[in-house]
Amino acid sequence: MEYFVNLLLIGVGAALIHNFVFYYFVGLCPFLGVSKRIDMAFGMGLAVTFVISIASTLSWLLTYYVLRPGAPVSSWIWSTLGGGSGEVNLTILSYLVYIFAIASSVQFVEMYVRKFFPPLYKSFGIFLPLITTNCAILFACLEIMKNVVGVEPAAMWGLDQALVLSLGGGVGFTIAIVIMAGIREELELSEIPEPMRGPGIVFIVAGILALAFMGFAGVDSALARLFKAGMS
Amino acid sequence: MAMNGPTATERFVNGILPENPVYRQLLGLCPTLAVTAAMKPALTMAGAVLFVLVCANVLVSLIRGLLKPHLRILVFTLTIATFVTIADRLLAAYLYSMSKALGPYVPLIIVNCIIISRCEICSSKQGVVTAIADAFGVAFGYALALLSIATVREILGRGTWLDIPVMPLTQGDYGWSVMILSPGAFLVMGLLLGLWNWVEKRRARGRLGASAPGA
Amino acid sequence: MADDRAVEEPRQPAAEGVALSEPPKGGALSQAWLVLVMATFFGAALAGVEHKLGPVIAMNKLNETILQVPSLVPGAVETTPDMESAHGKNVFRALDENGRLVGWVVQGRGQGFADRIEVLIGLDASVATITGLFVLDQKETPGLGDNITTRAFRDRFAGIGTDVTLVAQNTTTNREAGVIQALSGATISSSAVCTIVNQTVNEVKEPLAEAARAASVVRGDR
Amino acid sequence: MSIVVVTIALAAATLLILAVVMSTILGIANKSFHVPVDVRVEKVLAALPGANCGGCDYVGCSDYAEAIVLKGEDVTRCPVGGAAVSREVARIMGVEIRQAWPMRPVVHCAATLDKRKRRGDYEGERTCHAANIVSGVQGCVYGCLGLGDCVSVCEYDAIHVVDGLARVDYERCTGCGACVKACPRNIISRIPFKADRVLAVLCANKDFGKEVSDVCEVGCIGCKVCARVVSDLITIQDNLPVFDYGKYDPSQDLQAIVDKCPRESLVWIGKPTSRDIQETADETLSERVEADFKTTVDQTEWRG
Repeated sequence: MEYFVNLLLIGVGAALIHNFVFYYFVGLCPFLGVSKRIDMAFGMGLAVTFVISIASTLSWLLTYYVLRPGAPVSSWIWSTLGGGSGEVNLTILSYLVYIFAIASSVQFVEMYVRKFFPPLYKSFGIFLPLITTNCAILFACLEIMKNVVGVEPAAMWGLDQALVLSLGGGVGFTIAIVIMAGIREELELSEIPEPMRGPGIVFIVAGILALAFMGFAGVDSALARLFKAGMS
Repeated sequence: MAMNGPTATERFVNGILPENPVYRQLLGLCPTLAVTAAMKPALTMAGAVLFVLVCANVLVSLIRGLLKPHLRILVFTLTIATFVTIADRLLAAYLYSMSKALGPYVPLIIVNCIIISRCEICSSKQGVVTAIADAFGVAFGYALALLSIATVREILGRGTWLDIPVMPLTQGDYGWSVMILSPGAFLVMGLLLGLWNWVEKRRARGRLGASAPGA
Repeated sequence: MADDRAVEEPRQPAAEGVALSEPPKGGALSQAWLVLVMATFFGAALAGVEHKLGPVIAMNKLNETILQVPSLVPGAVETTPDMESAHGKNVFRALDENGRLVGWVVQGRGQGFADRIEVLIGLDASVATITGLFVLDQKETPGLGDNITTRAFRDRFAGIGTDVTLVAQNTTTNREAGVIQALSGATISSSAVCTIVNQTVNEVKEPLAEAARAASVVRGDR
Repeated sequence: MSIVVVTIALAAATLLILAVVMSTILGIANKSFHVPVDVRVEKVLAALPGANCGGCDYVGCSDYAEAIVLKGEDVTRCPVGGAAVSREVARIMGVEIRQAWPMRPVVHCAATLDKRKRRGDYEGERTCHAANIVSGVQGCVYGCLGLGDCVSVCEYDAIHVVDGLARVDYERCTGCGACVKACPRNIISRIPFKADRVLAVLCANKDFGKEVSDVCEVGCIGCKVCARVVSDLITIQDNLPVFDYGKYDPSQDLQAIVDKCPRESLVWIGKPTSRDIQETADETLSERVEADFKTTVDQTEWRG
């Protein structure tokens, strides 16, 4: 039970409280670029959620089994080669490996979907290449790395936590970009001072939305208390 | 295509204002907003971007003859990621507190479109000297944008500038906290962008007035 | 600017029949030789960088704690990391000028209002009282929650026994054992710190007290 | 063997293996998952940077490449690639770089006061907004009212009412769009000026031919002659020809349809040619037109 509460808190935290766009400012490029129409925004959100899940799964696997100090693969090679004291630490490669893994896997998925599921490709596959270099994806990988490398074994994240974080982050991104698209569709009809047109007003609106999202702060601790009370 | 492109000086000057990466091209916004709560992290970030931009531009410019068109982005990304890792480690080693304050935003330079766009536009086509000039110009333009936002946010949010108290009543409970928090970043960015556009328009009209006959 | 200028005689758009593309030919690997060479080179170079800078960074991380130890444990002048005494926790032994154990510094972490809070807790040698508190890392609301880093708040923890459970309350008068006066407007951040302290202290109390006894026994033998 | 050597070797090997595995998989996938597309799409895609930043307002480079080839989108939208990429794409597509196409307003009405029928006496406030609410000002409920709301909002003195009809001075106009917003009848729209002079439909009356000729001497009667001649460029919507300016090619000789038009709805607008200036030297616009515009108009100003 506590296990699920923990997962829930990670998910809610990533989706609402520490919303990727409004709290961490990651994924701003598509947030500004693809938020002109609600349907486009929704497709983008779905694609981000999908890619972020793939990327964090891959990066968790690579970090856990290859990169972190004392990871199974590297220590096996080290001991085969003669071994000795010390641990092989490949953490320094993590940024390179993540970006490599993200780019390649996304390209693969894109080609796959394009060949075998053309309708699906039309609706969300076209967003895939755009988000390979989206900071939200790399950011999720970095967050996961923060919770795998250099943490005591008890607190180390498993694949489940990594997945929940990325799903939460993706859902949060979708919420943010769809809200923004809805507002921008209305903005089209309103009188905006000349210099503020375009990105200017979008930033102002995003600021107000960020202010609103600050209201979610503390929801996780309240939820945690609620569940604890319910359990006892 | 036999074209030489802009000279080193032009590249340098263009990067700062006419093609300012943040205000003009709206590139690299994530770190721009995230690190500008105060001057010091903004300065550090600008320095890190300068380092990565110069190194990546030089290396790409050196190997530009070997690039295959369809693999060029992969090569750029590899190069950038490597230099970002080095920058990240250098910060952690010699400016530990700043490295902690910047957190994930240093590695996020990898996916910052500014650098990849400079590799694509300039250094994969032009020589090393031009590439360096370009890197400095764009990095200064970026720094200018970062510091302008950070100035507004730090002064309004904390009442200090580079940790020097500038606002009256900075003792005690001064603090327009929203300016330091994320909404402040969006609002200040939006308003500065508006200001930038307004000034641009004024200048454009000034030129127009001068050239229009007897208006 | 001249290059963007619209030329006077525009060409006719290519309107021939649509030709469809062929699958690409040639080995993917042989085309990617530059990528492979660069990947190898960069990998090696980065490992070299890490070899040079890694120790410095590790030192920085350690220093962050070690510099705080004298203010957290009265009488401490020297610090040694201790990874064995309480398994899985970052623990530091605080020693006085004679190398005698005068206290412990333990790293604790937990969820705050906004994000994770990391603290250093100073304990006396027998783990009977808290001697000090320092906030290593926090992202609480500026102006409200981030006041947990202030001296005034941290000092409220010093001198409290480890046998009571700490709670944060909005009182100024009530000085029951274990009641920490919460920061105004930041009750949750204050409670979070209390919870982290409670949890961490509970986890390390037994093993550290044990280790301290062992250390004094060794010292007694000498 | 020291741990340092092993770490360095392992780091290099890890990346190498990763690179080999990824490029092999992608290479195989690229062949077996190949979907045939227009070869020009692939060429354009190869020319684009592939940064997929979304700066072009399209969803990634491939979407933009498709838009260029299939929908005739502007080739200069890539902020990452800049002018060099635009040129390359333009070369592949065999089109002109259109970044410089300025958007300029067109008043979709060609009827001067004397060409309008059933005009009533309007004594109200002298603004189009007010007159637009009142019925019976003139027979045509689509056409220009000529009271100059657009004139008053123009900051560049580039639109004037001449003979009761708003006319744009394309030498002064910067394409800011203020007049487009000001017009209560929405008969001003902005079109891309691919040349100094472009052909435009100067009528906004959506009624059938009979009703149009009842209220106007020059308005379009929806006879579709123009659409029959250049069917790829003009479609008829609501009894009005509509240009697809995306396909508009300044080099195409369109004088034929202007000559065929039974009314005066297809009109060349823009900067006058020197021949026009000579021919119309003593007519309405003479005092405003100067023959040598190279000295008065610089490129930046013209672009807006």
